[in-house]
Amino acid sequence: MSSNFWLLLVPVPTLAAFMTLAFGPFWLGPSQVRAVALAGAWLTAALMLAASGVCASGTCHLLAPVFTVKVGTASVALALILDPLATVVGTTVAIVGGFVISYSLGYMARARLADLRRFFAYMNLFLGAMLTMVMAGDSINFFLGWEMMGLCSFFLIGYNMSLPRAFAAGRKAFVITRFGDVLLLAGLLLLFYEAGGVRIDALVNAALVMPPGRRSVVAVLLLGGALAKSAQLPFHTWLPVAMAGPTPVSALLHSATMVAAGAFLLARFAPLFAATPEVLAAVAMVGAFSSCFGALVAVFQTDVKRMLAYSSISQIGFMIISIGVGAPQVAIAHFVIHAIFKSLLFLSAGDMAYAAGGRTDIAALAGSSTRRPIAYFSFAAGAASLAGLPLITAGWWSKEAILASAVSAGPLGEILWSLALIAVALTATYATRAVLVGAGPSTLLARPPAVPPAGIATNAPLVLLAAASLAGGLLVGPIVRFLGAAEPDTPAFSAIVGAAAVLLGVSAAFALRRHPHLASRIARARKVRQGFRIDAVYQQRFVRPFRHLAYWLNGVRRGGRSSGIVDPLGAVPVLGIVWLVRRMIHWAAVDRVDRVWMRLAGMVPELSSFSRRSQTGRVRDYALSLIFGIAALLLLALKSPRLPWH
Amino acid sequence: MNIDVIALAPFAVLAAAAIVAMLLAPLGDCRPAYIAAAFGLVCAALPALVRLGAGAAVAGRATGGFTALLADDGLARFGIVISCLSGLAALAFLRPSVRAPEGAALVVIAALGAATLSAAIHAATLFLGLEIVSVASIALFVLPLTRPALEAGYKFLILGGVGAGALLLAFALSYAATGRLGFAAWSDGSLLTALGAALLLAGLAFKLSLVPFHMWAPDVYEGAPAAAVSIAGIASKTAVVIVLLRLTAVSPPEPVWTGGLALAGAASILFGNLLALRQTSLTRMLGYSSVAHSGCLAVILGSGAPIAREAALFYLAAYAPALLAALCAAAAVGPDPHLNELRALVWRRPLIGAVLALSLVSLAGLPIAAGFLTKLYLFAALLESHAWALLGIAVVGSALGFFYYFRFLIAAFTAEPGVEAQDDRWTRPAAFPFPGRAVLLACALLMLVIGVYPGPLIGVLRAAATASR
Amino acid sequence: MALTLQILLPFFGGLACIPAARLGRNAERWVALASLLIPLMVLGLTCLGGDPGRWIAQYRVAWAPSLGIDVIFALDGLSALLLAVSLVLGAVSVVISWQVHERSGLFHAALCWTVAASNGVFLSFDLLVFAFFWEGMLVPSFLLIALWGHGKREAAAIKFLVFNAVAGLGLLAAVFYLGATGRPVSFDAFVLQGRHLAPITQVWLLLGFALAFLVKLPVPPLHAWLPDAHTQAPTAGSILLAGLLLKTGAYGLFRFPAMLFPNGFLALAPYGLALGGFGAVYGATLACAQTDAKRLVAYTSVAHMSIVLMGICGGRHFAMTGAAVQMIAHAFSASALFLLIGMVYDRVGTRDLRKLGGLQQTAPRFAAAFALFFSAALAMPGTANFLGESLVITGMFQGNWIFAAVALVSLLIAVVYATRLLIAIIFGAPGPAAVTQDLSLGELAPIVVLAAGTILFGLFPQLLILPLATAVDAAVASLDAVRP
Amino acid sequence: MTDQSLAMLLVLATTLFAVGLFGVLVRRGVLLQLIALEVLLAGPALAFIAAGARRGDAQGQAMFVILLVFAAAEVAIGLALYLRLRRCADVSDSDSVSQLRS
Repeated sequence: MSSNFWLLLVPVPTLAAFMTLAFGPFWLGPSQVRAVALAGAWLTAALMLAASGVCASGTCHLLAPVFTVKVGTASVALALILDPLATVVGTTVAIVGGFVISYSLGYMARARLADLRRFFAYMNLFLGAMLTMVMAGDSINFFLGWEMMGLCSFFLIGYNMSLPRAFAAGRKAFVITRFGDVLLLAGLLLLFYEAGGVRIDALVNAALVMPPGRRSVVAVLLLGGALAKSAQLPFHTWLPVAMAGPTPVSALLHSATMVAAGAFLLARFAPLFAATPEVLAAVAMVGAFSSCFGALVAVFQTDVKRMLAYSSISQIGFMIISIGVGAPQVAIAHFVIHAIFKSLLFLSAGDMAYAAGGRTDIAALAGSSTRRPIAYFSFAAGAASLAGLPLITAGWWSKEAILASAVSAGPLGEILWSLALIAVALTATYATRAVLVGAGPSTLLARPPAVPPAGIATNAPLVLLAAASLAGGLLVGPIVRFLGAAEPDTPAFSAIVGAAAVLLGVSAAFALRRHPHLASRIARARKVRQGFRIDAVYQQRFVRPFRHLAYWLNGVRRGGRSSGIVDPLGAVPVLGIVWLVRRMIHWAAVDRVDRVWMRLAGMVPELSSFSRRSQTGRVRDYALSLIFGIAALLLLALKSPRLPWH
Repeated sequence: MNIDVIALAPFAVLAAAAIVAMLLAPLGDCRPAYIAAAFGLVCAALPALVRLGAGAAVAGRATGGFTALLADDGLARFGIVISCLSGLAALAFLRPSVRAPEGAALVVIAALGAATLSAAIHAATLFLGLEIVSVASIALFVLPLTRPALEAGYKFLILGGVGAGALLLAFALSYAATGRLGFAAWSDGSLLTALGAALLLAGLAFKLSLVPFHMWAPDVYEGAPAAAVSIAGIASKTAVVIVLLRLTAVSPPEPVWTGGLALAGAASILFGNLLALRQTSLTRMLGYSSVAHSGCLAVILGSGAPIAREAALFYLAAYAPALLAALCAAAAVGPDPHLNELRALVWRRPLIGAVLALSLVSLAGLPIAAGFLTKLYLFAALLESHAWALLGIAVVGSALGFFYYFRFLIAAFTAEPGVEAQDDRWTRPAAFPFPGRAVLLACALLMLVIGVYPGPLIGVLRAAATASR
Repeated sequence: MALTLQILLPFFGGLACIPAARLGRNAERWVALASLLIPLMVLGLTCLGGDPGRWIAQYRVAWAPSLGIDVIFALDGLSALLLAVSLVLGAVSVVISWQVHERSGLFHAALCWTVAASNGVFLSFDLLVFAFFWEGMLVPSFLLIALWGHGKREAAAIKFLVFNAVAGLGLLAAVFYLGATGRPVSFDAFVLQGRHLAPITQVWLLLGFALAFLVKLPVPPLHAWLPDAHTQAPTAGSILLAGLLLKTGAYGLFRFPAMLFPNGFLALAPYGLALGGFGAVYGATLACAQTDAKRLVAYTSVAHMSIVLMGICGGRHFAMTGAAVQMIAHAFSASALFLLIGMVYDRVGTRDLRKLGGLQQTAPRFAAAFALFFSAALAMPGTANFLGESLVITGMFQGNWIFAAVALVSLLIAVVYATRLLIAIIFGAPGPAAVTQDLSLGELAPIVVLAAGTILFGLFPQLLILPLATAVDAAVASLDAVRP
Repeated sequence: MTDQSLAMLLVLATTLFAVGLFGVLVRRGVLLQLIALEVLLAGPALAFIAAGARRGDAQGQAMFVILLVFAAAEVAIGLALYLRLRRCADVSDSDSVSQLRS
């Protein structure tokens, strides 16, 4: 493998933009801020495209070492690599990121300058981090990008400073994903310890020669990280609330980058998982359940963004399935397609909601076809691709590939396949439903405030993405082949059944439209809509107890009553010392001495009244103590006890 | 012969100075008396100092007793130097509190007594020295003729009489038993000697203010003028410790001697620190702390470790300037300064406050002051003799010590709102004469030098300790 | 000579501050700065021209030969880094307390003396001299807390002093027993290294040492003095406390037990690991419940230093390297946080998380700095803290996996308190006590210095790992020599 | 003089000492305490004389003389103190001379 240092430049522009916006000179105007952000994103995209061009042309395994350190026996060699996987994912990320950022130029038009800076700074950092992770040739860089994304997601979701719900959601996202990160870190460090290096290929090779038990431990740890990051069951709870962030953020986080990172991780370490079939089966099942769950809950959503969130859960679930059945290439193909149409959906939905006076509930979409035709029709295209209308949409091709890879995967495959089919049908239902609502007449009671027509910065990404999400189907085959796998030959019956499922779902959507009482019943099913209230369970089981523990340790009982002791463990020595000193003072205190004296003074009655306290100030009492001293010494002289220290 | 003359010189000079000062006292102006006294003290200190250094230079040359009564060895020279210097210091800040012109003469007499005591190798000289010190210091205590001073003197007189009686009875018993009055008399282990040893220890422990013979110390420290206390507390304590060293060298009957010392010392460490814990009067606190420090000395002596002699001497050398500085500062602030009067002393009167703070740090036993090394020596002796119980007590004692020393330290630094109003000292600090300031500076310098570069001093003391075995 | 300068110059510089304060025109501040920065330059030159072997530089002179005490200074990578950190932090705390005016002479004297004493600790290899500097640190820092602190400062100062001084007695006793019982009497660590002690003796002596070090570290349950001291101390005091004093404990634990008592070390290491793991979780958990920002950060230091303890007790390459790295990293991040919170306090007069808020809108630079150093506190990759903690955890894999899990748990809890404090301070609408005035460029300078330390060492770990290698190798080697 | 008589005399001396001690303890009057002190000191004096006589040694008598001198000095200063106490604080009761305490 040749070493190409220019590879290191790829994430640089975004990071540079971040530095400029976060710490740079403080007199940037709004237009400069926009320019810097845009330049950062698109420069990176251009570099990425160039890199992938090089990669696609020749042997695709470029490596750019950063530096090497020796720790004891191990050598930490940091490097960026560009292999087919990195090429495909990186290109997607860069382009989608570019689109999203150009879109948000329009979206953020009226933000304060400081907020603008913050927003674009974190967006750029986010892109840079994702690219670093994608191109990471070593676990350090990988984890660097991974964690940075988590941090940025915290700040971006909580972007709206006046909205406590928003930064509560950001915190939730950060904490839950951090839980996965910790597992991932454990796995990576364990591999590092085993391999004595950090290069990912070395890690994978080391994993292959590990004792199986330890190998599956590592696999489980990595899996935990992936699931938490890509919001699969049981870690999915952070994703729906994360919609409190601005639309472009959602478009970036939940289409191409953040949630997809988990899938990328699994694909990256595919050989390791391939070596642990039992974990792989677990992966597949988790994916299947997540996809069904997400699709089902999405049907019940009344808010378009939450609906899209749950659909992300289910779509990532599809990728996980195909990774679980040992076809990561197909998963990546679906990743690309999903990135395209999901970002499209978010962006167009955001535009429509903006036109509808900022309301994001599905009902408010009604009439968008007249208010915002471009947004509406690109939304429709995206939805079609999401639903996977046969032949004409990109979604169909990638989904078919996944179904095919599932069905040809032995006995477990059958189950996965059928679960996936259910998910497909449900997906078609909710996608179509949203589109149909949008087509209908406006139901807004008050006409929304007249908003400026969307500018080119908004529309161009929509149109381009829409085109891609329709025509992108042609990419699926090449991508899979480029990733070095034979295109799975789709069995006819699976294709037909898949198409049937889609059509079934679509017709179900139409049925819902025709029978409003069904729709209203759906609207009433709050339990399902809230994802079966799983996060409430988490709140009950984990968050509350921990908070109680912490506050109890800090001396606050339940209900805010204060228990005496703060920081009990720290108090132990203090209290001990205080108690000891008090005892000693008490023991030395005059009254105790007095009691002893009374007893001795019993021998000489008239002395008894003299001895009150040790320092009475009376000479005669002093003389008495003198005498006791002399007597003690004389006794010591007469009988000779052995003293402890001689 | 001429050796003897040089050796006797300090005593002669001191006696002469005392007489001269006494004669000059009746003059209306008391400056001449002070000058004569100071001159005498310096003249007495110099030869001893020189020969102490010389003794260090030719270490190991045992220069034993040059008469049947007095020894001329490192210990004696050390004792003479300390007592003369402390006398000098006492002179320096005696004046404001003691108006009477006899003060100078009394200080010199006390120094003479301490010097005699530290050179004594015979019952007669021991007794003489001891009593000269105590009688002179009683007189010094009562000189202000205030009620507290008189009370302090009275207590010291009565109790001192009892102590002296015990001492004498001890000598009488051992004399009856052995027919000898030299210190060697204690080496035989008969019952009479043992009882005598007990009484002797009692008498000396009284002067050293060990529990349970300590009762007089806090009252005297509080009631008597600081200068008088300083000479009684430093010179006589040094001399008594030296006597104990000599006696320990001839190994009096066990276990009453080392055992009694260790027991009394341990008790003193505990009680002294505990009783000092809540005091608000600086001088009284110093009284209790002196009880505690005597306890440390006694424990060192009682541990019977090889390093004990050197440790005891160093302890004295490092403890003297700290106590002296603290007392001097107390005298400068007022007759009996309490916690509130010390508030923000460092900012009101920087020199006094700073030196007081340094001396408190030293008494607490923290670097860079000399006290750190004394703590080290204490642990060294106890560790060498594997006296774990005593070590534990010492640790507890110094832990308690931090509390009250630093209580005063903080007070010296921090101002309490409202104190300015009621306390007129804030506005116009009472002038503190130059000699007193000189003493403060000298003590601070000594503490720092000993604390940072103790090598030479340790060399001298080790020579003194070993040469006079 | 260059080494003695590291101690003498700050000491006498501090002494000179007191009269300089009378000159006015901030003379004492410049004196203090000079007496801290000149040694830094000298240190740099020494390291550049140093001998590449085990020791960069050594210095030895008889101090009290009759006691067998020599002054022995030796400088290796670890000491050099810690010296640099302490000097830099000292300079930073001089700069940031430019507005301290009451008794500024003594204030700067105390600052310089604290630095001087801790430099002595980092350099000394004669155990008695080490103990001398160890105890010597207490008084100036005691003054810093007791005189310029807030609230119940006197109680906090006394608590700090008594805890550490009493623990110091343990060190003193152990040192003296170690040095004085052997023949010839010597306190030279290099000589004592060669002495063969019975394992049980080693355990007892090590306990004596560990008492002092663990209290200073501090690790629960010996940490009670830290939150109070930090909360009441002035900003500069907190910085020195977190940046220097805690590090002296870690340094001592890192340097001497493995060097002098390898058997005892191996015998006690499991308990140390357990203690550290417990402390890491305990401190982090308590940090989650604090309402006083400074207290919160103080508890996080408890957690992080406990992780350092785990690393040291790990006793192998990864763990010990991680511990050393974590020391340096924590020195930067923790003191930076104390600095920022101190600035907030100076502006609005409260540290109550329930009152603060909205920093992001009123003072974006402030918010950015907070975000940066909190990502450091929760060991984001790219910061030196991540390097340290991940190396420690790897070392735990080398030993017992349970402890790795524990360390990871504390890492997880870190995110809870970090987000809590971030949300409370920079998110939300401006609270009742809103910071209106953003960081001035002058205030930014020290922050930039600290940030540079955090980021630089985080991105280029070799800057830390290579210098530390010699010390780590020596420690590990002396442990491996006796490891069965 | 025989050993028995020396023993007797020593016992007598010790008794004197004890009596004096007891007097110091139980007598409230300052003056009487001083007198008791004299009695107390008489004990050792007798012991010295007796021991010196038994051994035919002059040291005992020398000690006796020194002791007398000391006793005289003690009494002198004690009486002066007593007068002063009477004058400034009108007390002859030792227990009431207890302002300095605890």
